Amino acid sequence: MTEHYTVLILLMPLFGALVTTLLGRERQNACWLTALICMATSSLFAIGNIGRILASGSGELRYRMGGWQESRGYEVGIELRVDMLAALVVAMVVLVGFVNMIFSKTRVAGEMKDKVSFFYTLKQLLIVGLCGIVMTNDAFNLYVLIEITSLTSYALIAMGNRRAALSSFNYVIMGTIGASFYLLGVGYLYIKTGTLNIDDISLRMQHQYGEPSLMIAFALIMLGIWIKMAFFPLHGWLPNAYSYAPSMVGSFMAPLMTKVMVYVMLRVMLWLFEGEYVYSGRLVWGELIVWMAIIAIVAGSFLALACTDIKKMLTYLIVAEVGYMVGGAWLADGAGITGSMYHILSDAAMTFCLFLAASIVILRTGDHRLTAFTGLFRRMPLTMTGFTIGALSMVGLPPTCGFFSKWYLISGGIDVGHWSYVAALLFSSLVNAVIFFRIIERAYLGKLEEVGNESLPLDADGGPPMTLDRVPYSMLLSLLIASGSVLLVGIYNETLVGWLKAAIPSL
Amino acid sequence: MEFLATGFFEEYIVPKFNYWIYVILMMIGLFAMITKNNLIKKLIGMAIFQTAIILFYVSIGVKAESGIPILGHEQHHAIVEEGQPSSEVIKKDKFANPLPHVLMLTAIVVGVSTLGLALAISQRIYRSFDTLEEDEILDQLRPGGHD
Amino acid sequence: MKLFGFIAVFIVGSVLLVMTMDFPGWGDTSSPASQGQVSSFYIEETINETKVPNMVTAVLADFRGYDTMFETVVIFIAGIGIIAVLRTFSDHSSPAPDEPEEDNEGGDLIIRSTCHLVVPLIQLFALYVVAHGHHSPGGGFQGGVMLGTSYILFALACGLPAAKKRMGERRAIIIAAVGIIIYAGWGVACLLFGGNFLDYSSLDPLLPGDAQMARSHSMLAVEIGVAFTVTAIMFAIYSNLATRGRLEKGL
Amino acid sequence: MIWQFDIIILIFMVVAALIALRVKDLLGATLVFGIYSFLICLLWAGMGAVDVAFTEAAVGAGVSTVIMIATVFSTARRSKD
Repeated sequence: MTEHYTVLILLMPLFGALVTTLLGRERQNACWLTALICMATSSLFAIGNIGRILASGSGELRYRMGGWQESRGYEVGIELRVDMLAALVVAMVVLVGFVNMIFSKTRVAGEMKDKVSFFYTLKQLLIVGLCGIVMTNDAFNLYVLIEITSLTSYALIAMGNRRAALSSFNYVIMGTIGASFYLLGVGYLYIKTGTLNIDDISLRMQHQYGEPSLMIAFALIMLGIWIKMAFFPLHGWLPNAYSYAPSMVGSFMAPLMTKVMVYVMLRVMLWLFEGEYVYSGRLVWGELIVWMAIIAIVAGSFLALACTDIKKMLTYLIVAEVGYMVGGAWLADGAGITGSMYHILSDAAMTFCLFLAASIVILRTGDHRLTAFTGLFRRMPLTMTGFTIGALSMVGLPPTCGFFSKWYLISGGIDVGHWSYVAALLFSSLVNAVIFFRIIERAYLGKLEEVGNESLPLDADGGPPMTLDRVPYSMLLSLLIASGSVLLVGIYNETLVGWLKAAIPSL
Repeated sequence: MEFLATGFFEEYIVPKFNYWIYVILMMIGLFAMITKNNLIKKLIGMAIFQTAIILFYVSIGVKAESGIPILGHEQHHAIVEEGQPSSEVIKKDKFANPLPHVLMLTAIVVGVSTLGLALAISQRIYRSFDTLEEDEILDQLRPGGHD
Repeated sequence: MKLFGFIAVFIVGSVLLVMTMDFPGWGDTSSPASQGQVSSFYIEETINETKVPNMVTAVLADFRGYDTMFETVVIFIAGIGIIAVLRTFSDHSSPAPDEPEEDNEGGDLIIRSTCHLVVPLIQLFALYVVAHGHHSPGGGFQGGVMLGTSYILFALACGLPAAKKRMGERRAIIIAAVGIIIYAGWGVACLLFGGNFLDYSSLDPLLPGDAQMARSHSMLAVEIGVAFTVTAIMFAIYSNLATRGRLEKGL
Repeated sequence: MIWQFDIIILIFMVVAALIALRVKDLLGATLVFGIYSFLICLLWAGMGAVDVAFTEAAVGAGVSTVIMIATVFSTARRSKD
């Protein structure tokens, strides 16, 4: 039975989604319970999978769909491949999904009204898509799953107000361009190698690395993935889409979508193409991309600094964090790549924590500007503690995970002597410190009377903002888990990095 | 006109013509997606963009002498009833490569799903803004506008 | 914007155009894609492994059945997403008494009679397409789209309320979910019989014929699942888009 | 496969795509887009991709066109570009 864990991780939310559909929109609590149970079992399978990888000698699990064995030296069916990195990212996805499910409980009915069951269905299918992306070993299957995640997120974002619908439309256009470029790149690889399995493609490509069409294929795939992960000049769709989305959706997609796409980028760079190919042409494009990452970090930080809207600010910070990871991956250095992988996990944890805290604050006060934080430490001490932990991690103070991931990235930069990248990371930490200490100071020292009862801004549909009388326990619990995970990922960083290092193919 | 007789077309144009057209169609679609102002026009561009990629994939699978990738009755009969080995009965150059076809069935489905969802979102936008022109929508969202 | 767009498109386009020179020619039998062992395996061994003459159906529903399951999920997401984005539920305000004039509204007599004549034939042909996908072009997806369009035709000719009596919203959603449950459930059944997910040959004890025939039969089963989902979702997409999500009188 | 036939369809396709994007009446644009889909479906049938052609005929030329027309009727018919 244990060998089927890999596929069961994915099947649980899939069936959960179907059952919630069948339950219908009247039985909201039953929908929530189904979703919660499915996510919980899925998380158990994901954790079990980590154990199985640790127990196995090869450090990876393979699962052949349809039982099709290798034939004539090629995989003829679709294969799943889970190594330590994939297992950790999958566990991250389903755990974030699970905790977010707890978070959604009380607010969904208010935000989604009649469409609660559709919301749960789409959300679980989004998790199916993300898990599938991480585990698949087939280049085309990856495309289908990317489209699953994209379609669900278009729909989920567009369920919000009218601005959300508009930003969702832009996301549709950008997302389709990205996915189509990816598909085109896979077509170029197929025309040159005649197979779609990632391992087989990589094996067959080795003796034709010099060919220009492979270079174009690589460039197209990278371009597609960068659009999807909102790498700096291509980030236009992200801030609006995530900040106007319903808060249940934004707090869930912001930690996961870009991180999973960074994982796909690492997968393409290190397993589909090999490090030897990607980094050999370093002088031509490797250097250039590290510089683009530096620009992304600096620009993301500045844009965040200029924001007065809390969610917008967080989304620009995501843009900067994507720059961290892309830069680390392109440094062509073991420490940089490890740092990039570890940063996927830690960034997911801290973004999740911050988004949950921000959503709670916005729901409680009905105000999405930074001034809403004034004097909040007295009114909402627990929420603000969670927010502070996330903020400290963003700034990079020990023992939070943000410190360690930044540490690995910086040591990667030092190893190859890329001082400007190091400087950009330090600069971004500084900006984060300014941003967050400004908020925390206001929350700790600010007096509520100073803002007084000036009128709250209307929400984008022109109606009065929704407020809660008190924060529900389910939200506090999920924030507690999220901020705990920020600390846990930080404290166990050596174990995690040790596992991740074993997964990296030698450069 | 004598170059026509010497197989100029067969030699230089035909082998690559499909690929040229796919690039041209793709760029038409991409240009429309980036620059068109009307949301529906953008979506038509998107559909053209996707079909261009499908055209590219299907062109990969073609072989000069190939027919459709379905076994004929005689071949089916020879293999299943008479038990002849399939590798002798089937001449693989006579069949188009089935794999790109399968992939493109999936891609077409994904394309229509995206189109349907995008149309729904544009109707939702029309409901709130009463227009489908991007510049007019942005005008309404400006701080000075009636937001 | 126009200029920027043109420059970007021009650069990408010219790079791609130049790169086509690197491709094997169109119809070249010696290209890696055509000569590759994967493609040869599909062409030569499909009939031995699955007893299905139509290679596309076999590859779609068996070798790459996992992809096809997600393709069905994509369709499902589109349907659910459109309802989630566009639908406005107003059942509290108007109780909507049963309208007696069921088939009377919507268009004139000739159109309605022709429609009543044609729709059954379309549906019959659609079922043939679903069932005969093993031997001829077609399969669950194409058949499902045709079934869905037969409902759309009916809605166009006789009005949406009449079509909704045949395929209500709730019913459409349930049918769509059931389709995927058939597909994924078939895969889980394979798990229970000791094979991998979607390994149809492990259902051998359950189905008539040998392991290869079990694959062939299972393909029909999953194609039927696909057809369920596609039929329902196609109609749901149309009915929502045509009425701006109100599901009242349509076009 | 007759290549003359092939090339003519391909050129028609480019023309149809351009017209679909130029026409200001969205209903007309949608219909021209339907023509484009039928042309590409014809092309694929010629290339031996019968299943793809069948799907494109049902989906691209059928359902896509219908849902686009449905949207055009529910929203605005004129476009500025």
